[in-house]
Order: sequence, then structure tokens, then C-alpha cells
Amino acid sequence: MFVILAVILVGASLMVVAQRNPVYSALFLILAFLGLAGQFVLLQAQIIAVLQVLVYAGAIMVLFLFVVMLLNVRDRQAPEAKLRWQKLFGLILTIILFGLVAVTVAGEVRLGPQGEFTPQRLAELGNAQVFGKLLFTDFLFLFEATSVLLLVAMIGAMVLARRRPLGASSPPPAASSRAD
Amino acid sequence: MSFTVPLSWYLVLSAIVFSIGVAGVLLRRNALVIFMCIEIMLSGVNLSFIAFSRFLHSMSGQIFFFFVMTVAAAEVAVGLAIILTIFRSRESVDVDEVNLLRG
Amino acid sequence: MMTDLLITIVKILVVFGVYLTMVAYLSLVERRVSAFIQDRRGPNRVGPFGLLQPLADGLKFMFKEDLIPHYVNRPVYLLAPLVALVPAFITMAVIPFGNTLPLFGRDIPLVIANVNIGFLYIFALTSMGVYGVVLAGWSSNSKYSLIGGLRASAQMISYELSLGLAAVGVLIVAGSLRLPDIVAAQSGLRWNFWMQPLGFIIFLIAVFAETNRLPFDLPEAEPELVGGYHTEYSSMKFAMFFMAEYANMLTASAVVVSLYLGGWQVPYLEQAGLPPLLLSLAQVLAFVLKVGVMLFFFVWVRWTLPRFRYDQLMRLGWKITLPLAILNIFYSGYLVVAKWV
Amino acid sequence: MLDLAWLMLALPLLGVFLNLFVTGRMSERGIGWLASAVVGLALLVAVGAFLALLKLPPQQRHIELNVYTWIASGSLSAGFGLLVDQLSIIMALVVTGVGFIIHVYSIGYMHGDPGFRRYFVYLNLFIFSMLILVLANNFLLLFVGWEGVGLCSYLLIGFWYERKSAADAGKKAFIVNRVGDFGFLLAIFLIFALFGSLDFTTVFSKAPQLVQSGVVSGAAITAITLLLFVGATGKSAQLPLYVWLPDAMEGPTPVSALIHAATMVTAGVYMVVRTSALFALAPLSLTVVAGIGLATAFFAATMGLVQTDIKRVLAYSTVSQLGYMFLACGVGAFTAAIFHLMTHAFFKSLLFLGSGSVIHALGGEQDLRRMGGLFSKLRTTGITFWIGALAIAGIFPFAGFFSKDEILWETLQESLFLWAVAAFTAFLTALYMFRLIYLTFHGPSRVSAERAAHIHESPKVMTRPLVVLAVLSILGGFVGLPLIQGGNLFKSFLEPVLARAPLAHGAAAAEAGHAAIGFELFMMIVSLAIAVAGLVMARRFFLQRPELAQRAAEVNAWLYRLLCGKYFVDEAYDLLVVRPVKQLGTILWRGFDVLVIDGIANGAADLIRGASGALRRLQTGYVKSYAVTMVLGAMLLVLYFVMR
Repeated sequence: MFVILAVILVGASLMVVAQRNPVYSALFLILAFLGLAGQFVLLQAQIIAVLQVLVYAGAIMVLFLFVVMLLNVRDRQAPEAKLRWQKLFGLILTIILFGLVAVTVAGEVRLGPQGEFTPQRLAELGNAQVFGKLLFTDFLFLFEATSVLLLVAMIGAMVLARRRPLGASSPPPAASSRAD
Repeated sequence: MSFTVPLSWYLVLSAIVFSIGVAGVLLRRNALVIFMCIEIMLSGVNLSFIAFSRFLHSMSGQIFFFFVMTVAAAEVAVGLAIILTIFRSRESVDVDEVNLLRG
Repeated sequence: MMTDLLITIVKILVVFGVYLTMVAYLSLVERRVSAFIQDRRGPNRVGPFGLLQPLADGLKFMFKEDLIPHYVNRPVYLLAPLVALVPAFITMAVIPFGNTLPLFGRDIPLVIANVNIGFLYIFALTSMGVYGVVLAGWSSNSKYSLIGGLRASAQMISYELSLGLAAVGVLIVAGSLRLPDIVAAQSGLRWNFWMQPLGFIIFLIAVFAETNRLPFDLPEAEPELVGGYHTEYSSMKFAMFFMAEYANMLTASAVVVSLYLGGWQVPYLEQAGLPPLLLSLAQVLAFVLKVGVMLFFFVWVRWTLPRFRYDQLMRLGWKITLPLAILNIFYSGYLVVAKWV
Repeated sequence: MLDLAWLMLALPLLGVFLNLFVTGRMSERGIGWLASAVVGLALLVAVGAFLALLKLPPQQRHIELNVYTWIASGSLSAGFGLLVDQLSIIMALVVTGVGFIIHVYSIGYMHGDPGFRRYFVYLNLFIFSMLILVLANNFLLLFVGWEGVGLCSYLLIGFWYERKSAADAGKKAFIVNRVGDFGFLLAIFLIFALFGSLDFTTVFSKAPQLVQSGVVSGAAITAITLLLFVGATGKSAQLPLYVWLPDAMEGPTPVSALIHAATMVTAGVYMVVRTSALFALAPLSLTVVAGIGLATAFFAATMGLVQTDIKRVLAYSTVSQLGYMFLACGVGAFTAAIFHLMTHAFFKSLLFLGSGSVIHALGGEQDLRRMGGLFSKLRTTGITFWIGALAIAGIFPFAGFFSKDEILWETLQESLFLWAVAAFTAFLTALYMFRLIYLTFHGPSRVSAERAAHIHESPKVMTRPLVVLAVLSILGGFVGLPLIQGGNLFKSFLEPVLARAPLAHGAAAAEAGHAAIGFELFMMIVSLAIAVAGLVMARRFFLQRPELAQRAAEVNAWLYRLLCGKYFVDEAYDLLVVRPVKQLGTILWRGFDVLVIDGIANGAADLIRGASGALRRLQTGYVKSYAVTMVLGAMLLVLYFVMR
């Protein structure tokens, strides 16, 4: 199962990069997100999986698609020479980075001290319950901070996207409030 | 479900996804796609968060995912608004054509 | 282990079968009801009372020529109807259509998957549902379709917020994300319909918007957009969109029934002293009946109310239902604190 | 009330800020009265503190308020602390009292000036700084106030900065003061090095023991006190640094009265008295102080004799009187110095304000040769001016008589020669003061015709302060009655502050004084006679037979020229100090500044420009480049973790 999902994830991610048409990129990105959500289920983080689908695939990507369709742009042909150099460079960089990261993580991983939430315990309490409780106790301040962040982002997006200075109604940036 | 997949697999997968995102950011010129690739990078990181959360028996990773997600949402909202404005003024979302900040 | 799997498979098959049948006949119901409302007869030739009409429609759709315009974006064009249909179907998996069914010495829970976050599961899938419409609109490469798709995405995102926030009230009262728990919490007369009328109304409005039904059917508003996002679709693909709409209605009705109308609960039926099997079946029947009432309501509204204008739609969503939904959350919190539930 | 002493500081500061930021649209009257009101309130606080202090037994009249620790660095710790004792409260009373009167006067005097608000902001700031100076409980804070009043003085001298002479005078005052301040600073450093503290209480209580035990040599104390005195000569316009004061008359007249007569210039005296504990340990310094003071008093008096500018006469008179105060300090009569400081504040500010009134009446005329016969027209001014002149000349029973007589008496205890010179100076004082009076108010009018038409008495807001000051000039002396046992309230009030410094000759003088009351009485009559002699002579020379003065000037032509040229001190300074410094400056400018400093500065700029030009390339404006940079950075981080 892991392998299937991993293949979906990697393949879809690759397609995001490789596709010429941004709409396809977005679609493959949704697929990648779904694959990732599957991985999360495997990791027994159901709430995370659902959030992943709900927020990333459901909201963020809709926004993406919305904008992509609204703009409906095609890749223009640009000066190729520079581009090729750039691509080569970027590819090399990426490969090096991946190599480095892989070397770091693929080796023996020393796990730190284990926390209290063993899978059994988690299943007992319910993943969502534990998640919610932590969010509203230990991480309450951060939680409130993110709500402020979202508010700011919402207002910022409205201001930026507004066509006319005042009085014009523009499509509301919906997804930003989703994570509430 | 018995758990056999070791942590390092997840980490390698996470690294792969992250690197794909990086590659996308570096290779593509469409601002929208670059944005998507950033989301891919975040996903890669999220995967390792959740994996660690599972293997360390700690909820912190999942909480972190939540915050990453929130930030991503905010970022997308603002980012897309910016892209929209850029497109309106330039009829293009090619990042290589946007260089007003050139020193 | 094997039996469990078997039972699940049987459940899936039964539910799916009933579901598809209902979807099919829903189209008939709609036509009959609309005829009734408009004081005409409706389809009544095929079979008694026109009962075979859906079958005839299905056959007709299958044998029509599948026309794919050359200017469409083929892969996405083909994908879109499926994407529209599937989420509606699989949402049914978490809807409890009855309590446990004592059969062959076991108690079979009458829900396909009792996921501990079933509620969120529904929302995740609902949010996926929008893709079908959006993709169809975009891939058709036609201005009507595109506008329909854009409208759909904006509308569904907007109302999903109200939908979710209104339902939070239910969650607060039930204290669980499992749908069976939520249903169980509404025993007796404590339906959320009574407990939170405001939440119910908001939820209902949002559901109408999510299913693109009148008065929120702007994505396919015929007078403006020909057929909206499915303008370019024909034959079986059009049928899939058609089915998707009714499937969504059905699912939405089921969700509404589960969340607000007590699901399979019949007040005080447990005390009636019926044999367990009978009780269980009566409850399933109650559930189906409630869904039927909801569906009738859907149809009724469609043929009664006019369509919103786009800006009205947005204003309603963002400036009225959303604040009210938030208010409802406070109200629900008060309910819990005051120990009324 | 004593706990509220900080209010004295806070109120003027409040005035500064209010007038600086808030009262933007207020009328002149509003601004002026606000500024006056804050000083008036400060005066009330000072009076309250004074009364509260009186209630305490003499030994406890020493209150320190630590407002907050200002600097704490290593062993150096300077607090923002206030010291309220007999000395500082008297100074505070003088500052706020005279300050208040002059504020009120200024409302009339500065009427219509475009810089009205600025003027009052400066004035309030000055009061604030001056109060810091007198209330400070350590040397550093004292220095802050010291520099603060210097700044205000500079600002106010150059108040009419459009006039080159005013701007130059401001700069001159500032630069000359810097010389003194430098000495003062060195003294502070030395004090800190030797005593490890800058608090007055600590230093003064430690000093005698340390000197006795030989930890601190007497020479060091002498050095400190001499350096302190250098500071004092700068601020208080003593030889050789007096040159700035006459030029300072370019400022508005109330400023001259407040800063350059009553308060700031006496800061040097105050400082010497405050540090009397140190001076008492350094007899040599005392001698120097006495010598300088007397010399200043004498020379300034001679110069005042021939000045033709009404304010300059008063300026030289101020220098001369300050010399008296230092003379008193020098002979150990610190109380006499402060006493004279106080009475001088009254009558000299009266004289300045009176001269201001005259100038105001004549529409800006300051030249004595174009005055005369004004008494009938400026009655209030004339009478009060007379009172001031009688007071400064030392005629009984005006304030100046008591204080000056006390100084002369103490000087006589010290040395006959000093007394003789001081007495002759007193004669000169009377002479030039009455010369001033006769040339201004009496005799034939020499006022130009168009000015004569506009002569008018000043408004009440100006004359009332004159009256108040006149009353003070009359009565001010009676707090220090000589001869009668216990009559010298002033001395007995002030003495405890200085008691920590055992004054050998002071004590002896007191003994002697009580022993020979008859002698003291005789000496009083002598000094009175001297003053009257000056008066009579002035009357004869400048009122009755002006040609006599003319002839005297002709007979002693060289002396007259010398005096008129103010001993050519300014010219000498110009030759000896200013020109060489200028030349050095030119050399440095041409050679060092242009080549090295500018080279460094321009080089730095070039370097930055070059570097930024290179770095600018990094700022491509392309998102891609930034992304690549970030990836590179991430790689480096990962590399670091891999390698570790």
C-alpha cells in the first residue's frame, strides 16, 4: 500500500513539474495530495488525512484552479538559451540537494524519546479528539496566532485583488478561512 | 494493520517529494506552477512531520502539520492575489519577466 | 474476518443498489412533482404512473451518439463527469441508515464504514465534488461552460464555509465526529432540527447551494449560460452529470437527515417493545422516509423559488449565512454549557 | 514638601514641552503666561521646600532624593539625584524667584517678537537646567546642568541669530566656556579617580580623612580645586575668561538679567561654595581664587568706567561683582559670597531690567551718549534704577551694603592689601554706576529727535517686576544684619552646610568680629563713605561739570585708550589664540582634512559603492535567482548536518 501511494505521490508530483499546462499541473497536484492523504491514513493520522483533502485538495487547489482558469495563460516561448542554462543548473542543484538530504535521512535514524501517544492509545482516544485537545490547550496561543494570520492574509488578498480602489466587489478569497 | 514500513522510507519519500518541488520551483517559469511546487515542497515536509509523529508517538508533528497548512492557506490566498495583480498589469505570469526589484 | 468482509460487501452492494435506484427514480419524482406543481400531468406513459420512465431514459442516454467536440481538452473532459459522480456515491459510506441489525446471531451495524471522523470525511468529499463541475466547465473550452465552472467553484467554496460552521453546532452538541454517534445523540425528541433551528436553516441553505439546486443553480442557469458547465456534454456523459446532481441531492438529504432530523431515530419506538429485527427494519424505513421527505422538499423548493443573482448569492453567503452560522456556534456552546442537551 | 522637590525640575520641563509641542495655536500671552506659570509654580515648590527645611533641626537640613540611577557602569554610578540643603534651596529660591519675575517681564519686553515661543522655550529650558545645576547631588549631574545652562546661554545670546554680532557673541560665549568646562571635566575625572565617587556627600565627607591619612595628597586637592576654579572662571566670567560676558549683551535684555547677571554666571560661585570642603583643604587655591576674584573685580570696574553702552556697563559691573564673590570665597567667607550672590541677583537683575526698560522706551537705543534727562519721563524705571544703583554701590540700607560690607570686612581680616584694592573697587563701582545713572536719567537730553517723540514708560507687565525687585533690593540685605548678635540669619542658616569644612580664618574672623564690634562699625562707615564718595564724584564729573571728565580723559589719554580698548584683551586673544588656532585649522584642513579624512570618507563611500555595485548583481529581481540562492543555502545547511 505504501509503495502504491508513494508511486502515485511521486509520479503525480513529477507530472506537476513536467506538465506544460498549468491546469494539468493543478490536477496532478490534487492527485499528489490525495496520495499524500493516503500516506497519512497509513500513518494513522486520519484527521490529518482528512484535513489534507479538505483544505489542500478541497480549498487551496480550487482556488488555484480558479485562478488558473481565470487567467488561462499559456507558457510563452521565451529566449531558449538562457532557459536551458537555467534548467540545467536547476536540475543539477536539485539532484545535489536530494542526494544530500537522502544521505542524511536514509541512514540510521536515531529516534529521540518517544512521546505518550502510542498508536494504541491514539486509537483509544480518537485521533481527532487528541488533536483538538492539544490544539486548544498546549498550542492555544499558536492557534490564535494563526487565526490572526489568516485574517491578515484574507484582508491582504482582498486588498491586493481588488480591481478598483473602493466600492468594487471582487470574488472573495474563500479558501483562506477554511482551516478554521 | 501491521506496521512494517520503516521510518527511513518515509523520510526518503519525503525527500523525493521535496526535491521534486525544488526542481519545479527552479525549472518552471509560470508563477502559478511555481506556487504549486512550493505546495509540493510543503507536502514533502508535512509527510516527514507526520511520519515522525507516528514513530515518536507524539502529536506535535500533527499539530505542526496543522500550522503548516494554515500558513500555506494564507500564503496561497495572498500569493494568488499577487499573481492576479501581476497578471492584470502585465498580461503574464512568467516570473522571468517580473524583475522590477532588480538592483 | 471473512464474514466481516462479506457483510461489508453485502452492505455496499445493497446500499449502492438502493441508492442508484433512488437516484434514477428521483428524476421521475422530480418531473412528476414539477408537473403537479405546475398543474400538468408529467410523464405517465411508460409503465404504470410512468414508473418505467427512468429505465427508458437510461436506455436512451446509452444509445445516443457520444459527441465530443474537437475543441475540448479531452482528458479532462472525459474525467470531469466521473469526478462529479464519485464523491456523491462514496459519501454514502459513512451515513448510518439504521441502528444495528440483528441477523444470523450477529449485530450488524447499519453503516458501511463507521469512521471516527466520518463527519469530516463527508466534508472532504463534498469539497472534492466541486472539481467535477469546475473541470467540466474548463475543459469544454466554451465560454458558457467556463463561466459556469467559475461560478460553481466560487459558490461552492463560499457556501462550504456556512455549511461547515453550521454543522459545528451539531458537533458541539453531539461531542463526536462519528455520524452514528451524532444520530444516537438525537434520541427521543431531541432532534437537532428542534434544538438548533437556526443552524438547520443555514445548513439547508448551504446544502442547496452546494448541490447547485435552485435557487442556487447559477452554474447551470439555462437562461444565461445555456446549460452551464455541461453545455458541451451529451449522451452518457451528460447522464452522469445528471445522475451526479441527483446523487448529490440524495446524499445531501441523507446528511441533513442524519445531522438534523434524527437519522433513523423514531421517537419512543424503542419503548414500543417490538422484536429487535422488526425494530431495526422500522428504523431503516424511517430513515428512508425522512430522506424521501427531504428530497420532496428539494424538488418543491426548486419549482417554487426564483433564481438568485450572482451578487445576491455572494452577499447571502458571506454577509448573512456566515455570520449567522458563527452565531449559531455560540448558541450551541451555550446549549452545552447550560446543560440543555 | 521636600519629597516634591523634583517638581521644581519637572515643572519648567513641562513648560518646555508644552510650549514646544502643544501650544501651537496659542496667543503670545498664553505662551508667555504658561511659561511664567510653570516657573511660578516651581517657585512655590521651592518656597514650600524652604519652609519645610526650616522646620527641621539644622543638622538634618540635608535631604537627598534619588530619582533614578542614571549611569551605572563598573564602579562609576551616577544617579539622577537631588540634594536639598540650605545652600541649594537658597540658590533654587533665587533662580525660581528672579526667574519668575524675569519671565513676567519678558512677556512685555519680547512682545511682538517673531521668536516669542522659541524665547520662552529656551527660557524654561534654562530654568530647568539651572535647577539641575543647583539641586544636583553629584558632580556629573551638576555638570549636566552646567552644560545645560551653557547651551541655553548660547541659544539666548544668539537669539537674534540674523544679526551676525549676536550669532558671533553666542559662539564666543560657548567657545570660551568650553575652556572652563574642560577644566571642570578634568576636575571631575580627578575626583572620581581619587575618591571613587562623584556624590557630593561621599566626596566631601571622605576628603578631610583622606588628606589627613595621606592617601590623597594636598597637591592633588589643590589641582582639583584649581581645575574646578578654571571651570568657574569660564562660567562666571572671571579673568582670564571673562571676555564673553560683555559680548553676551547681544541677547535680549531679560536674558542678560536672568542668565548673565542673576543666575548662570553665579554658577561658578555656587560651585566653589558647594565644593568649599575641598577648597578649605587647599589654601593655595583659595589664595588664587581671592587673587583672581579681586583682580577681576578691579579691572572690570575700570573698564566699566568708560563704556558707553548701557548694557555693557552693567556687564562689566557684573563681572566685577562676581569678582567680589570670588574674593569672598578666596578669603573663606563662603556665606558672604552666597549672600552677595543673592543680593546681587536682586539688584543686578533690577538694573538690567531697568536698562531694558530704558532701551525699550528709546526704541532700541543703548548708547549712553544719546540718552540723558529721562528721569521725568520714565519715573518708575528711574526710581527703581536708582534703588538698584544705590544697592550695588553699597549705600546703607540697601541690600548691597550688607553683603558688600561683609565681604570687605572678611577681606580685611585676611589682608590689608586685599582690602585696600577691594575698597577702591567699591569706589569705582559707585563711580561708574552713578555715571550711568547721571548720563541716562539726568542732565540734558541727548536723545535723537525722532526717538524722543516716542519715549514712554514701559507697560505694567514690565514695571511691576522692577518694583518687586526694587523692594527685594532694599530689604534683601536685612536677612544678614551684621553686628547684632544673631542678626545674621542668613549666615546662621547657611553655616551648617559649610561647617564640614573647618575654616581657619573664617572662624578666627568671627571671633575677631565679636571681639571688636566698634572696629567693625567703623569699617562699615568707611565703606559707606567710599560709596558716597563715588556718588559725589560721579555727580560732579558727569552731571555738573561734564567737561571735567573730558579733561581727565585727555590728560590720561593712554589710560583712557587702554580702558576703552578693554585692555585689548580681545585683541591679544585674537593674536595669541584665535589666529594660531585658525592657522592650525587651515593647515589641518588643507593637509589633513582634505587628504586623510576626506580620503577615508570618500574611500569608504567608494568602497561601498563598488561593493554595492558588485552586490547589486545579486539583486536580479528574478524570483528564480532568489530561489536558487535559497536552495543553495538549504544545501549548505544540510551539508553542515551531514558533515557533522
